[in-house]
Amino acid sequence: MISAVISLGGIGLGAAVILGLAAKKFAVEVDPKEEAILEVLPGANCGACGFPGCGGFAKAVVAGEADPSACSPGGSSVTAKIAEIMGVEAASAEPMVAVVNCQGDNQKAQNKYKYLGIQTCASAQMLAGGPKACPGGCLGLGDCMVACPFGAIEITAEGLAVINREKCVGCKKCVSACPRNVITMVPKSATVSVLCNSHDKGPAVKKYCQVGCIGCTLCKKTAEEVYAIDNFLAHVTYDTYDHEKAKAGMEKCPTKCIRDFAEGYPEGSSFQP
Amino acid sequence: MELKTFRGGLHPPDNKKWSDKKAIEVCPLAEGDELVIHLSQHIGAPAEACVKKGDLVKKGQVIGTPKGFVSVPIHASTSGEVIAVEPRIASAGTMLPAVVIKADGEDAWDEGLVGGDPDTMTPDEIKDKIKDAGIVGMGGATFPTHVKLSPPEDKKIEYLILNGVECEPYLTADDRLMLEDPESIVEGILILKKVLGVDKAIIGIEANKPDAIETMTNACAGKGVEVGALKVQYPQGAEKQLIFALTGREVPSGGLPMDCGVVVQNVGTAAAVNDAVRKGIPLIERIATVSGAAIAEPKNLKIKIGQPLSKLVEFCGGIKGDLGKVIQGGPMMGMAAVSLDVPATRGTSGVLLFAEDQVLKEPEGPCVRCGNCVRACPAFIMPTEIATMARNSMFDEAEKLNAMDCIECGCCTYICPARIPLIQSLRQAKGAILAKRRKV
Amino acid sequence: MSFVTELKRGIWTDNAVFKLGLGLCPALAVTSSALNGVGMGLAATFVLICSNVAVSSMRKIIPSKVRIPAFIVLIATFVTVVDLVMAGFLPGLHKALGIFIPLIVVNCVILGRAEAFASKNPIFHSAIDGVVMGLGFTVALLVLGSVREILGNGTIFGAGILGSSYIPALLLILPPGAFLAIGFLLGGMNKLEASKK
Amino acid sequence: MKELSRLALVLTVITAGAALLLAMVESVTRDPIAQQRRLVTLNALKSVLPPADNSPDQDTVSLVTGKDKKGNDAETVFYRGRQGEDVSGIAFTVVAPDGYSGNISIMVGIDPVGHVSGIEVLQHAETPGLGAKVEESWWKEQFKGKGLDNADWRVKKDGGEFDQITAATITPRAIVGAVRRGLEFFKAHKAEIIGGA
Amino acid sequence: MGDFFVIVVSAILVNNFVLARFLGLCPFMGVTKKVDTAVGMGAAVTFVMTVAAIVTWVIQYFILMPFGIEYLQTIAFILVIASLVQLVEMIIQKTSPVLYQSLGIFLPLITTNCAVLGLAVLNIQIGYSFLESILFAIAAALGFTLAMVLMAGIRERVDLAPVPKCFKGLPIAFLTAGLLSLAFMGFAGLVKG
Amino acid sequence: MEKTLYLSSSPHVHEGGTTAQAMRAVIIALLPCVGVWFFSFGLQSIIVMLLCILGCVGSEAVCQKMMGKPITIADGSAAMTGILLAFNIPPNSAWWMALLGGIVAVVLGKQVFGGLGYNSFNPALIGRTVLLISFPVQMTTWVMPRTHEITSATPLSEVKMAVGLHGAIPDELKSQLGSVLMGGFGGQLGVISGFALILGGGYLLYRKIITWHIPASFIGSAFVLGTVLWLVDSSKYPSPVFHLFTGGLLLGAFFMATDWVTTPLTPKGMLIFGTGCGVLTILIRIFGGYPEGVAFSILLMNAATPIIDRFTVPKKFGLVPEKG
Ligand SMILES: Cc1cc2nc3c(=O)[nH]c(=O)nc-3n(C[C@H](O)[C@H](O)[C@H](O)COP(=O)(O)O)c2cc1C
Ligand SMILES: Cc1cc2nc3c(=O)[nH]c(=O)nc-3n(C[C@H](O)[C@H](O)[C@H](O)COP(=O)(O)O)c2cc1C
Ligand SMILES: Cc1cc2nc3c(=O)[nH]c(=O)nc-3n(C[C@H](O)[C@H](O)[C@H](O)COP(=O)(O)O)c2cc1C
Ligand SMILES: Cc1cc2nc3c(=O)[nH]c(=O)nc-3n(C[C@H](O)[C@H](O)[C@H](O)CO)c2cc1C
Ligand code: SF4
Ligand code: SF4
Ligand code: SF4
Ligand code: SF4
Ligand code: FES
Repeated sequence: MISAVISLGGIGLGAAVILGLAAKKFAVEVDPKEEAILEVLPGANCGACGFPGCGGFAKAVVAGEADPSACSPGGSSVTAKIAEIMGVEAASAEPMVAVVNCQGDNQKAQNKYKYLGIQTCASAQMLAGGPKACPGGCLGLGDCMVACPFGAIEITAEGLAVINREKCVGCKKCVSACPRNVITMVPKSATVSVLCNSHDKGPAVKKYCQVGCIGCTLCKKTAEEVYAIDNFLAHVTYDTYDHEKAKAGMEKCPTKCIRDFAEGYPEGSSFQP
Repeated sequence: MELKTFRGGLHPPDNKKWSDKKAIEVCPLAEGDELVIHLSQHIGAPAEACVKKGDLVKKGQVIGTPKGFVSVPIHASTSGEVIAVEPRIASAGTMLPAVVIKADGEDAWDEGLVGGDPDTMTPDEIKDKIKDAGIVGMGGATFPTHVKLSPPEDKKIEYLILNGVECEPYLTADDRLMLEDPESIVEGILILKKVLGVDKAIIGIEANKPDAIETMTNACAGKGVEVGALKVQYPQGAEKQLIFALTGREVPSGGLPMDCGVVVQNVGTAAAVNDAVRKGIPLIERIATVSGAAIAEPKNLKIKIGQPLSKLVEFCGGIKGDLGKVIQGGPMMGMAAVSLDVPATRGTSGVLLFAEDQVLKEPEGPCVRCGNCVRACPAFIMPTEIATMARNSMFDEAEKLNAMDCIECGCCTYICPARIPLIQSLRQAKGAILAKRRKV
Repeated sequence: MSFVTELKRGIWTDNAVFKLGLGLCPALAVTSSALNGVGMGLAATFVLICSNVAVSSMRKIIPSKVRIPAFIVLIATFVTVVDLVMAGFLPGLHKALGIFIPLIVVNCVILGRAEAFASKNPIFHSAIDGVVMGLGFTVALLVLGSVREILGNGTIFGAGILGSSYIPALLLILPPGAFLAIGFLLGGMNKLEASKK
Repeated sequence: MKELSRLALVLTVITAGAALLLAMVESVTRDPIAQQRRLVTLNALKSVLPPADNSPDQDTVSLVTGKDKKGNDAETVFYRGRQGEDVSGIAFTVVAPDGYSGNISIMVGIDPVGHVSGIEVLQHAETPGLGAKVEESWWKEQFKGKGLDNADWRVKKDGGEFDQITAATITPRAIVGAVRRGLEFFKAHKAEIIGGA
Repeated sequence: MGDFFVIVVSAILVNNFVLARFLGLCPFMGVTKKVDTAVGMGAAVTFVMTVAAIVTWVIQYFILMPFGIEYLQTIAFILVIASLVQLVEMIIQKTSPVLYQSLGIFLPLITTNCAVLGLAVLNIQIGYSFLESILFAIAAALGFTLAMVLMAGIRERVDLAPVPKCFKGLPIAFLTAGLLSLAFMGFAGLVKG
Repeated sequence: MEKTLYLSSSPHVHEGGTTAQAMRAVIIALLPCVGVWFFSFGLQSIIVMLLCILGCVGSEAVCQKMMGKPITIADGSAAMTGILLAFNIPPNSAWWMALLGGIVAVVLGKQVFGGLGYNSFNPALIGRTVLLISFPVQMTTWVMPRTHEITSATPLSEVKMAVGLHGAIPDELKSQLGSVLMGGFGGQLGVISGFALILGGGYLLYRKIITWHIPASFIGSAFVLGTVLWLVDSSKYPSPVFHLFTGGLLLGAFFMATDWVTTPLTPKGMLIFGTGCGVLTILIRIFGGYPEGVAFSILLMNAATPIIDRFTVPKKFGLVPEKG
């Protein structure tokens, strides 16, 4: 019994001394954030996150290369703590959602050619600027849907992307995925939007789309505080948003390209307000 | 005799018989015809319009001035009135700045155009003439020729190679030019040789054009220009492959022909250089093949830059049957056009009208890793792997797999049993990589 | 914190093997029979509870530089206890589990819980955590062991149930079978969960 | 320095404490484990030997039976079962080196005439469901009463009289061969084994 | 010589640590998403296993056996291995950042990898001599590396494949490992070991 | 209004082949073998084959339906997996084994990885190997060709057993081995099937569906290694010709090691792949626990394929070595 205690104690003592000395001698500067994250991680060094050990993961998180929720042993509580350390997104005052500024699905808008090739918006866009006759309209091949990590986007049977305002968390992934820049971020509470993205003049728009903005300025004339026209395209000025006024302007629109999402999603969508 | 060639590539049916016996005809221009002349018909900076609406211009008059060294002037293809200077639909399907001329039907030359005697001119004077005439490569890339002719001091050029390969199926424009006007080509070659100071010049021609080989051999006799017969193998005409086949030299990856002492010019370019230097004629016309199953009568035409494709089609008897696709250039590398309203440009080597049933509509399947694309690729890269990376936005990996070396010849896509548009992914990858490089 | 919700967490939502992919070596190595699975599961549960309690009670005095060695020593101690006791009183099981008993030491579940939970929580909570996580581990091993034993040997806990006309698929009790069984189990669970939603 | 000594102290105390605890557990389990080990041998002896009234594991003789891989002599322990003074049976372990995977060790019991009174497979790594079937008693039974004089020591497939196991002939072949070699050694050294003290 | 050959072939192919013995599965599942990482991990494992085999062999035969305290094997081994790994990591991190990037970052993962402890225990259980232990360690680590690299190669492809949703991630990794293990069964019986 | 045109990226012409056409061609190439199979083992063997095909095609359809993907059983790849699987299991297999094999092949070997083109291992061989390991007794019980007598003595297992027993191939067996070429053993068709396989392989080469690299390096390396061993000790190791015409070597070399999906992309990679297969086959046959090594060797090389592909990326055009 004595020998057991002495031997093992000896090994322990040796280990502690060597480690302690080594830690001093070989001390390395570490990013304090990294250290802090390492502190909250389970330290199981299991590799479940796909990084070489907790240290590797912590480094990757700080460098922004890792998804903070990738540590499975830690579970959600650890994720929350990491988020805290990283100071991720101090919740903004007004939650934003993404909107596809287009209603021109295959029924309502013309195509200038029939596209054959890789079925992604980015690929189609490479060929003569995409099959849609409208230079800004949604191509409906769903790059945004693939990009959305929260499954908030659907493509209707007639080829139009629609974003669910409840599921969307405002991460903007779709905005950068869309090659046509037809998705914009708007305050979630402002439910009225102009769903058109064509700066072409009225007659041109009329030729290729039944629901495009023709720049007639009726909305602006009705509710000057809420609408602005920029290069033949109307848009809502969200910093001065007023729901009633916006609705009033919307009523006046001859092509029905303004929509209140509180009343319903574009035609063909399965989403309910 | 073992014909020279390169490694990789393939041999699609050439379909040249529709037009290879047809002599070049001039596509007519009537009074009142509108010519849409784009200001960017070459690689490099677009020219700047120097005329305005209402101006009267003469044939050959400069209507766009070059901006920068890698740029060329643009000339009026006929005489008439400028009726608009505005964006018009271009062959790529997008709107680009253009000068629109309404022909007066007289087709009167600008008097100021004068030629010279290349024997008495210095190389720099010749180059100025070439630049002023707006000469760009006629092989498809429309790269300003005077730039190619000005290699940096430290690059010693040993060979001038003339590209008379015309490996694209259907196209017979270069073939006809070599048969009908060999003298201009040879004279042009001699001018180019003088400018570059080289004494070796080779014309590369595929073995499926025996007449052209014979004609050119006769025309070159005693002029210090060789003719090299080449195996019928697509893309024999791609410059890196052509250089390898004729000289055994490899252009370094990411480099230019001059990095291995070679300059490559299309035979049509040589003829245009001759006209420009000796007669002062700018590049306002070119030869193009109109062919395909949906055209009534395939022909080789001399066209004016700016003529809408519909005019060419009309002159060839119009559309036959059910038109499905219009291609500018050859079927392997050419671009599909959105409509017949787009104008011909300096790069229009052919217009192909494909019938509805010639359009490839087979849906793409998953890659079955047959390796056909890898074996066919003349750039020795792995198209399927790069395409997979590109589809998953892994562009760094694509770059490591040498995506930038793709010459966009289309062999991989032509041979893929799964019908994957590999080349589309490759272009996407190249675009993304270039964008990233520019940012860095 | 109700025990039932905790239990659900340990067995289903945060199951060490199925959900977190931890402690895989024993989970696959010893589950060629249901009995071995349960034996290993209980042994690990015991160690887990003890080590959670021990780590939790010493969490304030252990300096971070020797945190890992110290925890490992604690765990190893309990593992050795299990090893000795099992050798003394359950020789059959001891033989079947073989080298994987000492290897409980490095079972990521145990060290993981020690680090992630016990070193930050009071003793009682840590003990509960040990119980539920251990039970989850045991259940996982039991399921895996049963599937493999039934299909691969035609028996469950040694008793023949599929009848003599059943020709057991040996593959299931051989190494590849372990991987395939857990792969399909996980796939099935995911499918189940997805269809529930 | 202060931190270092704290580290050292904590870790030393923990390890020493662990050692102490384990030493105590070990002292408790030491006897049961030894007992179990002995029981394993005893049980095996009991099942292979004819009835005996002594403790065969205390009546042994060791003989050099071969060389180990380093060239040193390797000894085998021969256990003797007695009824009264007479040796009623001899048991010893033979090793079959040519199993399907690794060595198989078998305890063989022999009556004084040189006929097998029973065999027991002590250790093997054969495939469960295949080679491992040699542990089943129907297979072991067939050795009873067989000796060099009255049996053809080959499996049936090779022309002998021992049942093989379908699709796993290698294992039975190895065991039959090993037992035969044991019998041969016994025959050659019978006097020393039975007589020696 | 023959024995050595048997040890090597057995440890690399027939009784592959991961695919047949189920040792070191956590890193096998965790760190085989990219071939490069797998190679790095393999190199680190090889190093640690070799050193661990040496140290634990010495401890077993010069401390535990003489004092008759073999029952402390587990605890002594793991303590030594854990400290060793931590020590090596610190040294590499300080002295050679390059090596640390390619190898050192994998070290913490190895502490809690049962392959290393398993190896040490197996060495004693089988009764290998000092040299044999080292050889076994190297061979086992090479087998581990081989399995990891093959697995990573396949997983890089599988990651880009349209795997059914419910099999994405861990399940398909297991199935891949199962098929790999199935293929390795072909080596069964190649040597007895 | 003018007609809307089609637009696509170049090229606008295609060689004409499709994946389904290629699969059909492979099935055609297999027909002579199917004929020999039927001639030798009778109707039963064809029923087993149909069950394999049913298992494969049926489970492919079910999987695709469950995943909501388009059903592509018409492309013939699942049917081919079924045919090849049938050649890999005893022609007198129980109905459930044939069916199960087909299901395992397609579900585990292919569909869980995403279907055609995404599997890393040869599905038919996954089916065979899973069956072999699960049911070794049934899977090693073959019938004699033509007489349909039940036997477990395939030439390879016969040799393996004899060597295991006597340390050498006994003379009487050796003289019998001559009849291997005539197909005188259980489960073995001899040169007739060899001929049919070479015919089929030749057709695939002619149609350019496969290239010569894998079959040549596979057969070549097996032959060379077989010869070396035979020259070292012909009493223990059978002749290389024996190796070529027994077991699944030719079938494997022409039809299974050439599966596009699971083998390397580049010619260089294919040579490595084939050589690996040949060497492993002989090693497993002679030194391993299984009498037959073709299936395992191909699966093992399948596993190595991504790594081979990685290290045989072609040298891009224009990489001229810098002078000086
Ligand atoms: C950005 C750029 C710069 C070039 N610079 C030169 C040059 O300095 N000298 C030269 O001879 N060619 C130059 N070229 C032309 C190429 O050699 C080549 O002829 C042209 O890209 C067309 O080739 P292709 O039709 O095979 O693509 C350049 C091309 C590009 C795109
Ligand atoms: C795949 C491919 C095929 C080509 N085929 C031809 C051809 O047949 N004839 C030709 O003149 N240029 C062809 N080119 C263009 C040449 O590479 C090169 O740009 C041209 O010969 C340079 O001459 P230029 O500047 O006078 O046009 C091809 C390019 C590529 C990439
Ligand atoms: C996974 C697997 C494990 C095996 N294990 C054993 C075994 O434990 N014992 C054995 O004798 N043969 C084993 N074999 C060998 C084969 O079954 C071999 O065919 C057999 O030993 C010889 O065939 P036979 O018994 O029909 O003569 C195994 C085979 C497989 C597929
Ligand atoms: C030349 C060739 C060989 C093939 N060989 C096999 C084979 O051995 N096993 C198999 O299941 N499928 C085979 N297939 C069919 C198909 O490629 C295979 O099922 C894919 O692996 C499924 O993704 C083959 C296909 C071709 C074109
Ligand atoms: S990608 Fe982000 S911003 Fe776009 S819809 Fe999805 S959650 Fe909203
Ligand atoms: S919104 Fe943009 S990305 Fe989404 S389908 Fe439309 S074009 Fe494509
Ligand atoms: S040719 Fe097509 S199917 Fe074949 S490997 Fe290339 S991409 Fe894949
Ligand atoms: S990858 Fe590029 S260079 Fe290679 S075959 Fe395809 S298009 Fe041609
Ligand atoms: S349990 Fe073995 S490495 Fe995690």
